[in-house]
Amino acid sequence: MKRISSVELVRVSKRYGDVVAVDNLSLTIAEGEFFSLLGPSGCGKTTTLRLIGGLEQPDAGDVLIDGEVVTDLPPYERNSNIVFQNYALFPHLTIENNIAFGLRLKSRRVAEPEVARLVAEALELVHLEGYGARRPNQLSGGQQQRVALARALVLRPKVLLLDEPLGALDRKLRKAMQIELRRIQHEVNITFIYVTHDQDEAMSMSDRVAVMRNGNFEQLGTPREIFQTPRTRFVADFMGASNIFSGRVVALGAGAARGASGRTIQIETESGLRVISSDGQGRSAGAAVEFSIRPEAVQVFPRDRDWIADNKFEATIVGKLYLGDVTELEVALGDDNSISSRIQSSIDQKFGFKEGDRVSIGWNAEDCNLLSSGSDTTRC
Amino acid sequence: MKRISSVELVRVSKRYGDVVAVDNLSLTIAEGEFFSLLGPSGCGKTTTLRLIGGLEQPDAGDVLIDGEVVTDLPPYERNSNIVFQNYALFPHLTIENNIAFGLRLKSRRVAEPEVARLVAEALELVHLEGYGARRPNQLSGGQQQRVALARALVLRPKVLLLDEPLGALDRKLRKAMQIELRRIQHEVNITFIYVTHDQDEAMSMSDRVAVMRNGNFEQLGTPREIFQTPRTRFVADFMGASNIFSGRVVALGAGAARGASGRTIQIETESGLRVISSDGQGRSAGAAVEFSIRPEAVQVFPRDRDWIADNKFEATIVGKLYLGDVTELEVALGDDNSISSRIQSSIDQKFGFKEGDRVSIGWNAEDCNLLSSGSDTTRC
Amino acid sequence: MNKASPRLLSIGCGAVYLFMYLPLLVLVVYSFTPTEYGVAWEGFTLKWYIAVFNNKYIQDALKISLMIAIPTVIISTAIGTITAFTLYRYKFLGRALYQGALYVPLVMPDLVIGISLLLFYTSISLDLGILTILLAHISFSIPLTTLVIIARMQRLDRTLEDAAMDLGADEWTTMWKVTLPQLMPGILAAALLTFPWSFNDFVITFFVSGVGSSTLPLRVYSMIRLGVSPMVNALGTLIIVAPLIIVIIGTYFDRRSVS
Amino acid sequence: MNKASPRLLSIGCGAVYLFMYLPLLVLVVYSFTPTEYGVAWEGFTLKWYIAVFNNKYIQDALKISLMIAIPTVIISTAIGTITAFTLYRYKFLGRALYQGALYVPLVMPDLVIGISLLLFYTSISLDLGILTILLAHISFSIPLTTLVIIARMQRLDRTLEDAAMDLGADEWTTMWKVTLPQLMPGILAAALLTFPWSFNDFVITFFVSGVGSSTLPLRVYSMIRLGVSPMVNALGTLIIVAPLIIVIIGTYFDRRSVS
Repeated sequence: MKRISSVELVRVSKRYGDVVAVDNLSLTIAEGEFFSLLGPSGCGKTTTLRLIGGLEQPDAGDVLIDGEVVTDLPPYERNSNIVFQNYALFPHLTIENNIAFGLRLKSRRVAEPEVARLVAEALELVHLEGYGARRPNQLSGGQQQRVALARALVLRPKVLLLDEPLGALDRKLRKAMQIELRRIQHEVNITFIYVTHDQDEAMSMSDRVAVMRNGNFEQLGTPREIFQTPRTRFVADFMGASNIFSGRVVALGAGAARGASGRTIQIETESGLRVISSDGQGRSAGAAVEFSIRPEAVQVFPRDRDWIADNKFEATIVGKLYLGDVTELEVALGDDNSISSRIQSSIDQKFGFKEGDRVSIGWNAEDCNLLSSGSDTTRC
Repeated sequence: MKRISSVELVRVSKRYGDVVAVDNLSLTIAEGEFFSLLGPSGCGKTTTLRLIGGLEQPDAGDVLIDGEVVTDLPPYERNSNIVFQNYALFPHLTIENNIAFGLRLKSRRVAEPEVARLVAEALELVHLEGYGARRPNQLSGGQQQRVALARALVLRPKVLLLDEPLGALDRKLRKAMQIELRRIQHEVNITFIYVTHDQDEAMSMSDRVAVMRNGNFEQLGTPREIFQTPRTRFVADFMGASNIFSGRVVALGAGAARGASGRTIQIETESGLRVISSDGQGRSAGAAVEFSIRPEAVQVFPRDRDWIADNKFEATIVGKLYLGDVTELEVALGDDNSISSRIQSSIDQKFGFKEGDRVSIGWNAEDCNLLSSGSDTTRC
Repeated sequence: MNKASPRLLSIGCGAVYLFMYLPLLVLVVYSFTPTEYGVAWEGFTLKWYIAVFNNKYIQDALKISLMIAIPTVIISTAIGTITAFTLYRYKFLGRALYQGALYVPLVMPDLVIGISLLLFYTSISLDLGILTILLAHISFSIPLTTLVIIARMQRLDRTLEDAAMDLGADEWTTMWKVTLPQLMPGILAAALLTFPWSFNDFVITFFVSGVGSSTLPLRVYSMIRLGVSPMVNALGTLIIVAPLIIVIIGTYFDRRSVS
Repeated sequence: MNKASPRLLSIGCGAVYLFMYLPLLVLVVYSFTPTEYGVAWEGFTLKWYIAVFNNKYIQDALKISLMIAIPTVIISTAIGTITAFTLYRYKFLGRALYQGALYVPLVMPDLVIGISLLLFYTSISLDLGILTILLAHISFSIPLTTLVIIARMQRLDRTLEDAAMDLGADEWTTMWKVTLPQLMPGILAAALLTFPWSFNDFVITFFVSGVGSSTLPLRVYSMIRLGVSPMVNALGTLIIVAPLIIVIIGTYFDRRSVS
């Protein structure tokens, strides 16, 4: 079988002057996959997309689409299409002519009745029947977004590249478009590569997510892997696990952890907290260690209540944010440490927590997620 | 006692040409309250803020600050200060001189050593010690935001008006600033009036929230009241309770509802679903009725599982969004209805739900939130 | 400022406008007065306008002016478009210098430009006449057209070209189907600004024109040398009205290009 | 476009620049040649420059030019600032018309402006001289300064003024402490553009100047009437260099005002 992958990057690098935008990146994306490149601005995710689309040429390495090397092909000879962040609809053309733009080019030789049929089909796919005669500026942001999608999909590319396509939409519309994008991808069965800085967006739609930093991957995996077990401090922080501690392993196999897998270890943090963590295999006593705890894993109860957790501390509530279903508590542990906890609002209401309350907080050994020792050295 | 309220609006109206921005609005805000005006763009929230600050003059009605009528006073004679959405720092002045701007005006007659002391104090309040000599363009967005806050607070206004002050910040910083704003408000004990279109922001910080629409209030109450029991379709929709149904009361007191308060009623929706709702007092048989259900209240289980709920239906999963802690399922009920459910991701993982699965869904009578019959007629 | 200020300011503003436009108004008024050498109002007449329309010299001069202005507009707009495109799109050594150099002719005295052109044409033994006027006009119009089109280019959305190429259009197709249509309002504005620029020029044309190649401004000048007759006032009034119409059209296109 | 296109375009671009700037270069070169009436290069000399610097008439003319240009810059920039402020800040009937009217003098022939001013000054019996030149220059500079400052005003952040008033500053304090400092780059740019505008003017000055009030361009013109001497080339070269410096400074300030 000649075809092994939909898109492949082999040791691709791209510099702009002194800045390394993409740094020796390799990647294989399977056919029909919904793959997201996630990272803060400047991490190289958009450059990676443009390298695949041919709008940038790599300084080193190769780009393969559908098993063929396309590194030196211009964008108009590649079987990929981009949905741009600002939509990039042609303002001087109607919606119909925008969508027909690619079909009508001489290189494609599509007959005019066929063009009309394909355009109508594309408009139907994105639920914009009847909008063909309008101009882009007569459409709302969400509608323009869908036209951009239709314009790219009508050419039936092997791979669709989406550059933060929902960035300009408001929250409600963004949610609806996420469901819509999944539906369309299932319908057309094309590989989607999706660039975003929004972890919720990446998680909710993707089969796999690559978290990017400084032009390379910090972690690559399913949304669940990345959310539940971030491998580095950067990923943990970026995915919103705001509780990150540094410390040192002080004992191996110590403490009775509930439901813990692998070897438990005891850690003393820089501020003197003693914490039991599971999954400690391969860590040796005295070694420096970092771990993260998701706010959802941190439980909070009144001091007088009897309850069980591997790690329990006395603490003071210093901040409280009501978020609807859940309430976020900012809790001080001694002078230097503070930790975020997310509890169900019904629990918060039941106990009537308020700022200044002394409380008991805790989490289990399995909720400690140990991070790689050097957060920069991980490569996928 | 002369002083009854910090800010009071009495039947205030403001038009721009044909557009009514604020429509006969009355409002009383207590001293030291954190009050939010929440609504989509164009609902009149910013105009209301500018009317209080004196940057706009009402066409009718009166504005009172601290018990005194200030309707005709220009902004520079009012005891209120604004934190602008784009910060509005003076680019030609240093941070120090920006903060000292108000203090140094002749009308205030503050001696120079006192100015220096107050500026240093204000910088400390917002954690920007040592930044005084810089220019606004040398600071990050979050830092500029805090300078704007310091510049307003240094004048010790009776009321601080904040116009979407966190709108330009990224998500992580926004969360941190929400906690910071609450801290500062507790510290200075000034009335805060906060304008935003972000329901999370309004809910997390406010003592009370007013949801605005078309220049008047749609609902006014504590964050919890507005989130849990939206009174109108508009509020329910705006607060993200995406499941809204229309129907008709078919029976009174029917069905055994678990944990239900008040009288239960049975509703037949337009698409033929029969739903039991609590809190049905005052509704008569045959009356049209609308209700909302928060996605968190909708439970989903495999069909073969035995479980209890006041309202249970067979359904098909048509969409799934992984959001980290929670997973959102889009579920089809027959041909016309679809309903969103938010379940813990651990539950989703346990049952292995996927698109196309036939499932059993349900919710209790108390989770049906009955909306006012005419969604536009409610006035606070 | 107190309540009286806006009124004070608008009175001041009115005075400024009076100061700027009263002389033009006086010219227009005098063009309708019958007295030949007087400067006082002595009744209404259209005779100077009739004289203007019947004057063969003026007709010839108008023809020559148009024969120069129209090709100037076409050629310098075309060259300006290409120059702007080159300067804006390609990075090369000294590009900033090239772009800065465009401002030079705009702040140099016409007199020096006229002298240098005369000197140049003489030194390459080019006979003065309509050709030299045309060359001169094109040469001083190119900086204007280039700058106007560059200004428009800076507002161009580059991702539109990325999008076109991504959809399968090669570089030429992209330029014709996407870049040029976007640039059109700027090109039209440049053309509409160049027309009066060429049509009105007096000093430079004065130096590079030969015998029998008098443009309208040169003709007006020679009429004045024979004494300021109300016919000149009538001609002047007509010349005021023409660019007014062009300004209105030009502003319209420029507004459109902004929005 | 294929690989050869950028090279082709830059060659074309080079030709355009040669076409525009070669005449000026020729003028500069000839200013260093000793022959009086020839137009061929016959060795290097600075004698014409020495002659320029020793010529009392040129010195007097330069003094008069500066005596006119400097007050013109100051007065028209001040009036332009106030006019721009009034037009931009206050809504009144016909404001769009007022603003549009500013473009009119910019596309009207200098000749017509000159004639109308001459007619006007004569009709109010004003003696021609330095005063009439100054009034004329101010009157044709105001539209320029006003338009430049309005352009800057449009980029002004109105919430800065809201913020100042909210912090306790009344309208005047707000204007002095917030609005004017923001406007400064535009005001400076207007001043720097007005200077060559006034200094270089020939046609209008020609009409409204009296005996003994010759500006530098008028002096150059009378020197030419006596035959094109290389002294004119030297003077022309000097005049080319002066605005160059001003352009560079002006561009610098305009860049600053953008960023």
